[in-house]
Amino acid sequence: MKKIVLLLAASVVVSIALFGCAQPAPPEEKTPATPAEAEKIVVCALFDPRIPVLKADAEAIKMAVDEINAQGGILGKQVEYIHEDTQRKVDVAISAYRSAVLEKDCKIVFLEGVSEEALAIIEEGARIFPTKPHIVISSQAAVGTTFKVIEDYDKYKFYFRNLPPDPELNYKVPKTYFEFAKNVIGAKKVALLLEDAAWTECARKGCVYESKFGKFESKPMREWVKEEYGMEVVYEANIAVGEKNFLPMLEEAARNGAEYIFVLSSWYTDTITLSKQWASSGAKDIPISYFGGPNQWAVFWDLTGGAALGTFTIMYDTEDVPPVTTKTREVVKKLHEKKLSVDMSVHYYYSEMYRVKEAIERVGSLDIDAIIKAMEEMEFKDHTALTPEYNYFGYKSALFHSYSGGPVLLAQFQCDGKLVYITPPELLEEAGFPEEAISQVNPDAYKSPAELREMC
Amino acid sequence: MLEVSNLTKRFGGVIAVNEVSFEVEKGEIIGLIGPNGAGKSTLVNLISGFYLPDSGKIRFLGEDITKKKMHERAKMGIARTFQNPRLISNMTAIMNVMYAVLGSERGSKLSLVEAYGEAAYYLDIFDMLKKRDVLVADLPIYELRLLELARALALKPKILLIDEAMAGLNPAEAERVSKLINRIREEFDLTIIWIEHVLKIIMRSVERILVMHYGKLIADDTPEKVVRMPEVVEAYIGEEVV
Amino acid sequence: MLDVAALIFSYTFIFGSLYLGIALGFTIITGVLRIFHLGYGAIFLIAAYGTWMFWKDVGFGFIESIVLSFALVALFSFLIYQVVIKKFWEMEDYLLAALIAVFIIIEELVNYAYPEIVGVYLPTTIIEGSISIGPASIPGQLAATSVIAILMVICYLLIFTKTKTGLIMRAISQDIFASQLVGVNFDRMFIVAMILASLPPAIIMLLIAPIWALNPFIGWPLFTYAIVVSVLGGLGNLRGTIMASYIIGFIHAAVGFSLDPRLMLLASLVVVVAVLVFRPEGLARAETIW
Amino acid sequence: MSILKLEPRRGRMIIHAFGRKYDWIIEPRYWRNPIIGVITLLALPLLMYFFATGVFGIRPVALLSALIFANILAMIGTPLVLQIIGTGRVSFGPHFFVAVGGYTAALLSKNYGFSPALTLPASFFMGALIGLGLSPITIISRGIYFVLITLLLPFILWELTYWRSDVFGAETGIPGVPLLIFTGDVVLDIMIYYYVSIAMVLILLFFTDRVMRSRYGFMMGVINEDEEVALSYGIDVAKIKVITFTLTSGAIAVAGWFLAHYQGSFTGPVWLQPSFLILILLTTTLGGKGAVYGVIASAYFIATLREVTRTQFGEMSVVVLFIILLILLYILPEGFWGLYRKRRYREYVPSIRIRRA
Repeated sequence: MKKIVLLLAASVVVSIALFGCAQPAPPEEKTPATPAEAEKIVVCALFDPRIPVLKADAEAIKMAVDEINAQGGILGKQVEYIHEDTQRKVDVAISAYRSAVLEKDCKIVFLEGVSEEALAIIEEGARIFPTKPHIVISSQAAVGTTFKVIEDYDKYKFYFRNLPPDPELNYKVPKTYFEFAKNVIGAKKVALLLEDAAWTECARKGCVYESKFGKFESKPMREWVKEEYGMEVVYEANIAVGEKNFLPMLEEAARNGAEYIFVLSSWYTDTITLSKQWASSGAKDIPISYFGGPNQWAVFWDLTGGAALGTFTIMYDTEDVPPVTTKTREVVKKLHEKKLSVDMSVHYYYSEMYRVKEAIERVGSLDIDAIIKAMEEMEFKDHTALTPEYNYFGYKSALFHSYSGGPVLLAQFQCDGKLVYITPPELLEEAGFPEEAISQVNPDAYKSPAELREMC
Repeated sequence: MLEVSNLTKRFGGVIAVNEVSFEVEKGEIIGLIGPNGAGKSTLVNLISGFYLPDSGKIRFLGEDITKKKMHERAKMGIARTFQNPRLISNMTAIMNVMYAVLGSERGSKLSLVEAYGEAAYYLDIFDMLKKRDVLVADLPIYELRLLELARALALKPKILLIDEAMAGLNPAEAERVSKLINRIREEFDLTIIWIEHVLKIIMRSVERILVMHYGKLIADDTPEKVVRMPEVVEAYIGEEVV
Repeated sequence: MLDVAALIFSYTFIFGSLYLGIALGFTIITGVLRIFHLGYGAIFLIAAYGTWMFWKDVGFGFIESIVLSFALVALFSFLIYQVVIKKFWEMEDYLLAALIAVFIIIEELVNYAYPEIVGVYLPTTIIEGSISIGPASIPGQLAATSVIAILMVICYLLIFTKTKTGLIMRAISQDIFASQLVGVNFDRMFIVAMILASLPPAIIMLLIAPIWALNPFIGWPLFTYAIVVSVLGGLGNLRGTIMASYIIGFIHAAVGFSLDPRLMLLASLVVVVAVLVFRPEGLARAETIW
Repeated sequence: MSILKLEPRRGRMIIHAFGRKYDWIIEPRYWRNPIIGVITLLALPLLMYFFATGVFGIRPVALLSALIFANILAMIGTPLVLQIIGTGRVSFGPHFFVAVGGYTAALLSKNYGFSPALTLPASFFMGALIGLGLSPITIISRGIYFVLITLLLPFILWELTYWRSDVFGAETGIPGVPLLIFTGDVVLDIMIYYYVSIAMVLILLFFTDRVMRSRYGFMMGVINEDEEVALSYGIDVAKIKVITFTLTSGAIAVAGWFLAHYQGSFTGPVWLQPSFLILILLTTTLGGKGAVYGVIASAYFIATLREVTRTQFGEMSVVVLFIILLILLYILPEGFWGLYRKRRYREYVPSIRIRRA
């Protein structure tokens, strides 16, 4: 048997040597060619097109790229858009990502916001970055990745996020809902249904993070809701990922006398089922509100067969959405023409492409380090879903390479699925939303689910 | 050598084996007969350890084996054949003997090659060596019976439980099998308990006969005496009527 | 305290009947054919999206569409039997792999034709709003579903105990070899069983459409319920399935209302595995259909 | 005196080499020629690198990454086949042990600073320990029930990873696992990973092959065919089952170890999904009845096919992949191994079976 082992070892060594000789050739051929040719800037989008929201994200990026090319590209260079299917599998995503950066010469990689993938890609990116500098932008939400950039900036500085991550997402964004619940609904007792996933940890348990830049602390939602809004949390439950059975939570919320139900959801939580069950449960008269998920689409009304009547949610998917910037409505319209639904992440990905464009133009070259610096320092005013005041902090902040959170546009499904924007205008004013947007929200248009059921 | 005392086994409400006791001396060849459903196969299954008895004791070579597991009993030298030949049909003839060689007490020290050699020896005894590479699925029933015996012998048993060696054979084949059984008994110094439904041959081949009826042992004597016992005759008449 | 008890009691009934309805077809297939139908989840998809297709894309009336979708489901079951099950009858590893491949292909095709964004919805509501039972309230549609699930079980029991076909199926489920001797036409029996078994999931799917989301990936979670229930009950035994459905229903109701809804599925999985360790053949301990 | 002398006999080959004698039974067992197999395996990526890339629009790095995944599938499939044969039960929970190994490696290196060299035995032992704990079910539960218990195990662990997200990190998993290889040149890294993974597969294959050809392998075959016959002929079925299940569970857990140190993080929910199980299942099934060599062929085939369909068929890629695999199930009744092995009736190939009772 020794002989076989020996032979094995020998062939491995020989093959490594052979392969080692053969392998490095292709990248070397390309590397010197890049600056000389320098005709295209390659943008890669790693999205699974089978999932409507991810398909819309990718299409939004493509749309932005097309627009930029129509306007003459970036620095006079055309932008090439490459779509890679990840099949939402980590191993596939990694191989697609490697291929995109190492072989297709991607400078900017957009990645779908599936946490499992983002996490693996970040680790992989840290390996690739020294060889092939590039930027990765993803809407992944968990706090873990933020802290990677904070803790080890040099290693992970290529990673950007295009939305306010946890804990901002778990605190500053939901505040809009509780402001509304307190002032408009007048709720004193609330029920919290929190998705049980890593990105909601700060909301469920509270969290403390120590970094070299200082300590960050976030109280659990039930505590800050009481302290800041004086509302008592009478029922709190965690929603298991993939849960289809919401009746115990809804009935318990009703039994405990909740006057308002807040659901911290993402695509992991089936808010369609939740709405359908809510509408025929004992909790149907309690106002219920959602965060992320299919409820951010106008088509949510059809998906629930009208059971969404009276629910409210973050909403940027109608052509009469209050214009955060001049482009907001235009983007929604164009994407609707392509039969896509526009949730917040679609806006984020679309705008990020323009932000990258602006950063490259500031730098004047494709020097990735300089572009990263520019993206950190610049203030980008053209976001279609975030106000100009949302900006990047310097890298000493706990929110590095991510947006900070703030008020969002809430809308309620009323008769026949008509969406009414109900965010209190004071909040938008404080956050610096443009006058035109503020004038188009009206909390008084809110009606309780029972009222709506009478009316429609 | 083998001592069975008050053995009882129930399946649901049916008592398959009811308070059966008997002893087997070394070197004996015993026939076990009885009508269908008399509990013969159950008794074999109890001795070989396939079932555990509800009550009663089994002693083998002076040792209480009532609670012993099937493979331990096999290693001690209790071999059996099956009523419907139960061989591994995906394997060749010789492989079916090989695992019995490996499972025997000395088998734990044998390599596969040595086991192969021994298996060939046992096949040869039954004149099956030329068929060693034939898949069991392709063998006729007569050769399956032989193969079962070869496999049982490969375990180097002290006692051999034969559960119907004649079923499905024509008279000439049955005769040959019966001769072979007597031959191996002498050659390997075996003790044999032989269950049979066909009475003619067994009467000639064995020295002592146990008769079971409805789970009970109703007779234990020489063949000549047994056939004259009224209980036995009655039991078999009942059988024939059915 | 009393209201919690009322809730647990009524939801044990509601959930139990629902799971019974979901698992009924699966149990019949396992009981009669003695195979593990990994493609069962596809039936839910075909029922829901078939109805939508005939209704919206082909342009039939809603009721006609439902009838046509049932025909489609029956056709699917027939084809699965003829093309997959018959072919791999003796090779169970191939059978399982092929069935699961069919399931995935159908899931992906449905997703390609009707991604979630299409907004598929079936107006199959029988009872709107909720019904109050003392301090507890239950969705009317679920109450209707429960009653229909129980009626279906009764129907199937009558089939298995009163009709000739049913008796033959029971015989097959008891001993496939013995019934072979009696000269049963297996193919025909198995096809009938496959088609009979495909109706309950189709009916349940349409009934729960108003209270569950319809998306192309709904097959898995429903199939998971079917597996958990029939494993606990003892595969292919209706008595066991009935017992197991209500046990799982009780676990979900009790854990959901008095402990933590987060742990509903975990609790039932742990109970199932624990029971299987002590009763490896499930609650019924019998491999017959009834 | 010659160093190597071959002495063909009927049914076996006696090899005199280095003054020692080896016998290979050709007779009832498998066709074998490990050296040719190994060389094919090592040369395959090179061949594909030069000929296949570009043909289907695959780039070398993407292909290499896919082949690393093929090796991971093979790392799971090889011991799984051994487990199926040795226990006579088809397990639907191999990915459970992958996750056990991955979490062990990730948690130990993150919380206690273990190096990959230390987490390797730890993962193996953890997998083996849990395998040992679960091994009674290989004895008490039969047929489909065993399939179903093992199918439920990953679901339970999946639920646990979300429930105790403070420990397991739910969907974000456990980051910061030290990398196995880090040279600074990422392409070189990928290549070394490829050869490390293939070395692991070959080591596993070597052990599996030895076991399958030993007396134990033969007895495992008997158990796989008919447990009662095995018992009545003196084979200690329970012992062999427990040992097989324990050791193979440990071996499967090593695949999890590799995943954790290859990706620098371990995210259980990714690997505990049924979709991963389906790939493993198809790998072993298409590999051919119980043939460990076939598993490697099918792992390579499936991983490459997945990459080809992904780049060629867009949104329909998964449908096309599974249709091709389904067709293969029809036209290859004995899997890839059946194409290759000599079609001689006297060969014994253990067949994987799920018994109905």
